[in-house]
Amino acid sequence: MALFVLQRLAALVVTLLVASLVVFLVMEVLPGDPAAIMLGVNAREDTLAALRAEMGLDKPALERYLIWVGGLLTGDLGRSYTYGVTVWELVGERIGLSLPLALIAIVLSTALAIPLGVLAAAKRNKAADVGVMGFTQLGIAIPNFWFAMLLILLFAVYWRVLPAGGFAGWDAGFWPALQTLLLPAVALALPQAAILARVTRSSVLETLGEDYVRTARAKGLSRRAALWRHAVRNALIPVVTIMGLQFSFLLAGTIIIENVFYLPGLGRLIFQAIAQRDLIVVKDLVILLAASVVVVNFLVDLLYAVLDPRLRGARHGL
Amino acid sequence: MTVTAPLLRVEDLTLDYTLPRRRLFEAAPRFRALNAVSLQLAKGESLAVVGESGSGKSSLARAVLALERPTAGRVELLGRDVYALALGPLRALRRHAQMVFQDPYGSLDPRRKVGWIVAEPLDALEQGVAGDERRARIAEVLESVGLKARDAEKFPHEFSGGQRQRIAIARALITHPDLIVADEPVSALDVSVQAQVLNLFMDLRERLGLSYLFISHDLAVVRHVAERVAVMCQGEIVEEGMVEEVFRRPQHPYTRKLLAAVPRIGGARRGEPAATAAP
Amino acid sequence: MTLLSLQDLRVTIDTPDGPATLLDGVSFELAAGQSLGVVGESGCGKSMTALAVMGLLPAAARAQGQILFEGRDLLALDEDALCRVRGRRIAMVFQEPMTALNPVKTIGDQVAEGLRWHLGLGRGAAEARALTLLQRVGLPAPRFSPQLYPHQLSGGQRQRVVIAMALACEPALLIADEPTTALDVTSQAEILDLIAEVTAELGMALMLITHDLAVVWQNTAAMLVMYAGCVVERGATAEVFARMAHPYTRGLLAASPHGLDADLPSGHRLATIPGQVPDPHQRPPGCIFAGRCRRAADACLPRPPAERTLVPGHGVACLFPHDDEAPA
Amino acid sequence: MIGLAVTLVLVAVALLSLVWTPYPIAVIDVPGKLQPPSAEHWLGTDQFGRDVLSRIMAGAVNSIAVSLVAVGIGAGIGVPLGALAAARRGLVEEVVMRFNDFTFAFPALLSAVMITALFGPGAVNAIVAIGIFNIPVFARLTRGAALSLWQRDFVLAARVAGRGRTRITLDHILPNIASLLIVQMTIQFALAILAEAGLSYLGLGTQPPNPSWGKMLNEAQTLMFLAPQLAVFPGLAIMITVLGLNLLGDGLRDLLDPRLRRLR
Repeated sequence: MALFVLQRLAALVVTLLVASLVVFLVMEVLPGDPAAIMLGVNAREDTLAALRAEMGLDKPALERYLIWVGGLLTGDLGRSYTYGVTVWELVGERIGLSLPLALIAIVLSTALAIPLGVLAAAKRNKAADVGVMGFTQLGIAIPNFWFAMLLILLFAVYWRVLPAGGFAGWDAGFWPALQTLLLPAVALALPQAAILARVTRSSVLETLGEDYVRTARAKGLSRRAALWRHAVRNALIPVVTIMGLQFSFLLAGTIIIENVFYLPGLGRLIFQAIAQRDLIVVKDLVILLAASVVVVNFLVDLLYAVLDPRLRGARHGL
Repeated sequence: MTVTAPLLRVEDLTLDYTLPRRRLFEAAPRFRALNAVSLQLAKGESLAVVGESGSGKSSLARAVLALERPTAGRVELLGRDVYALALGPLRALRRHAQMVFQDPYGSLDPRRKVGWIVAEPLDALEQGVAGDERRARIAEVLESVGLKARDAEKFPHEFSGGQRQRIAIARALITHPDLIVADEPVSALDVSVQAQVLNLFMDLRERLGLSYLFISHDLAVVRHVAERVAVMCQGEIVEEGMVEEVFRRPQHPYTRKLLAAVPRIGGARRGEPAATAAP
Repeated sequence: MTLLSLQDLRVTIDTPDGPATLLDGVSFELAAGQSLGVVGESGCGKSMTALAVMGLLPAAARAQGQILFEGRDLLALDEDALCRVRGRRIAMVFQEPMTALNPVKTIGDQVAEGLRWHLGLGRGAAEARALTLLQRVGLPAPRFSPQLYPHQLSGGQRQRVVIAMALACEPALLIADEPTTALDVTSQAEILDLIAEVTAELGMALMLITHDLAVVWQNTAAMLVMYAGCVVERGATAEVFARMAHPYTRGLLAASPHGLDADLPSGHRLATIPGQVPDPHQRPPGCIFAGRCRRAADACLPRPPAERTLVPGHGVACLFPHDDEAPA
Repeated sequence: MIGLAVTLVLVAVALLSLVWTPYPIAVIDVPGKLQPPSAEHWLGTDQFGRDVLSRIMAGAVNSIAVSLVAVGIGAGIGVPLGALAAARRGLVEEVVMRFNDFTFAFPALLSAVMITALFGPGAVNAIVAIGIFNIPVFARLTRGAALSLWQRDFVLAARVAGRGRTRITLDHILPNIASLLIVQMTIQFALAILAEAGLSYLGLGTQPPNPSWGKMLNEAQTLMFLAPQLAVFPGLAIMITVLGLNLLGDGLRDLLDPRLRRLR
């Protein structure tokens, strides 16, 4: 087991390093003179020079890269030009919104998708199955930002039950803050739930066809017992990997949804940073988000080994 | 090729597989599939290799056909060291040795017509042959295994297990090889179909003077296709000799254990005292 | 009392190209503690018969006729009642040990599961019982701890675990569907020994399904020969092997390579059975084997031949059975 | 095959719009703005009085073009990479897989963000961003399917016949995974359309004046209270397109590879 973890950890570190290298190249080296891009072409020479000095552009690329990565590790991400505040503070404020939003979305989509997927597989080609497949077909086809707009139209415009956007902030009390996150979370969760339900269904269908489920039935277990005790447990293994992959889709979704609902989260921050050409913030956020995707996939790999003893590297056969 | 050299000579062949590492600092465990195996096969002569799964008989088949480079030892085909040859000369040598596999449903490419499949060795090893001559060669081998020339236009899924195995044999025959390595060619077939394919192997041997390296876990089958047998256990040949000799007076304890375990019609029976032996 | 009695069992299955008949009137009896061999080539319906008895036919299959077990018709039972019979009174061992066990559960759990399901044993009692069962099938702790996972065992060892699972509730009937086909000949011998021991010890009836005539000869008291969904010959194993009345049975014996008996002339060709098994969608009206039988005559074509009894206990479904001694 | 029908209609509309649209897509007619659906303007007009139906038709071209090229990039680079990784085990495979993990870390949106920051927004950015993210999907799929094929006997037979690795990949491996790839392409195509719509919604994709469904939705959002119907039609267009493609993918899967049908 230790070997398995170490191998995965090595892969993680390599991937992170390469990712940071690429981000640094794209964001600092390729554009030639980041300062010019940030201030626009007609900026006065002295302000340009001051910015360059502040960003340390005069040092050789490698040195800047090492400083930057050092900063990443110690949390010193440099100062945003437009906001005049360190990037770390910027992120600190906004993570309080994006993270819970993502978590609610994950919980919602998993809680909805896995039971639906299992139900559809158990009742293959019957009403329940056709219904679930129809729902998932739609769920995948509807773009989440359009779905969000429809939700706003329905809940905020007609029924005026939920706020159309904006974020009350956690200090305004738990429930009101949660309320503002409800619609966005549902909009985020729908496509993920649809994909997850389909994957769960086909995975459970596959395991239902396996010999050991027939063995369980031959042992006298009822159809339901064989499904839950044997089929579903094995079916979850591929489903977990898909959930790992879905996190990166969820990330992209968050950026869009935060803009639809005008929520001041990481997504909106990155979007505004582009508009203001604040390369420092964009660079740091991109690497942070990319790193989170890689780390989540690393955790999913570990969960994979926990679920499937064959990967646990238990003692070799007798 | 020197006339005197045997068709196939294998000297001290050793093959190790490296398994994924268990512990970080421990070297990767190595599994010795073949341990200093030596055997010889003259032209026209056939040798059967029997043994249980994991005895290394399939690894031997692959090593002999230059599919897996051994850790040590030599494989000589028609007097030439297979693993010392460059690609070109090795390709020329491949014409003389082809292979038949166990699973009739896995050994034919489902997306290709039978004609194309059977002609693949021809197209790869004898580039010059094309057009009518190629069609004639395909028809010839298909008929030689009891199929019809027009079957060349069909796809593998249109044939039964036994017929597919005939197609695989036709593919092995098309370059007129001297040696056919057959890895459990009849084990996946029903008894009645097995009989037909075994008879085909016997006919081909007599008609074309072929040599077989016939691999099987079923001792009863061996007798029909080869005059000599080698018994393998854990990567080593523990006994080798004429089939009658080995089956009637097995020397090695493992061979004796193997022969005793095979249920025989008319032999001892379980659950009953010495039954009235049927004729 | 006959433990199991099949009367005119018929199984048809709906396929994309129309209904196909898999079993066409299979009938036989099996007394308690007796061993019955069911032999035939692939597609003859031997496994389908076993699945019918277990009530595990595929969804698209429909069964008619009667399967009387301990006095009750299994075909008439509802799913819950069947669940109380499966594993409790009838157990089954399958062909493919590599996939028959759940890869993510320990062998101890899988053996104990039957006990806890049927007998309601607590976790501790079930685990203890599982330990003795594994011991009984030749997998003694500590070398084979119940905490092991299937991927850590060889084919033969996994088949022993499946047998231990089958013995858990000491059923009256053990159905073994080609239990040793996927194993090496030495493991096959050990597993067949084990099956013989446990069935004798627990007085269990055994239904051994195989394609290998020699395995039937060696391990069963009575036998059935099946071809394309019908029983073509039945009787005491010694009787059937002595006479081999049905042309298909005799053809099967002639085709089996018994090259171990060394006194074969060189170049000896195996007798083969011409043609192929008829398509289950278009079954010929008359004798199912007529198309491939050298002894077939016009009389064989209109109706399937009724079963005739040559000698008490030895029946054959053929109008012109061989009546001479079976060849060696 | 509803999927096929929907997709064909869509492509027809897109091609038609290159040549003809009910109203010129760029003409601004401010007094005629925000009309509800009517006889002349089937789907009404937007805030600049432009005919919504024409703009949706034109938007189809953009959507399909971007997605087609993006999936082309993904498959074009991904499939050979995957086949290479399966054929040449060892170091090459490890390098390809690490490259895959790395590209997976950048969802389409993130890479779009980076590119936009550099080269400014535009359709090309969207194509490149979505394309890059598709590469690992195809590479991973191809490698997995190819690996299992390399174990098959008929590939071994080809090696015994003296065929080289590349020749075997072309003769045996690719034809046998073609059906799997086609099905995956339709699904990736649908995902690309969704991604393009997202990007253009954020303004990172196709830039005005040429219309894109995403951008139309973005503009519609500000007028949600005045003219809610504006937000409905572009979204419907996206949904129908993606639905059509997914159904087409399922249909192809049944047609080409019955074995996969069981998993539907």
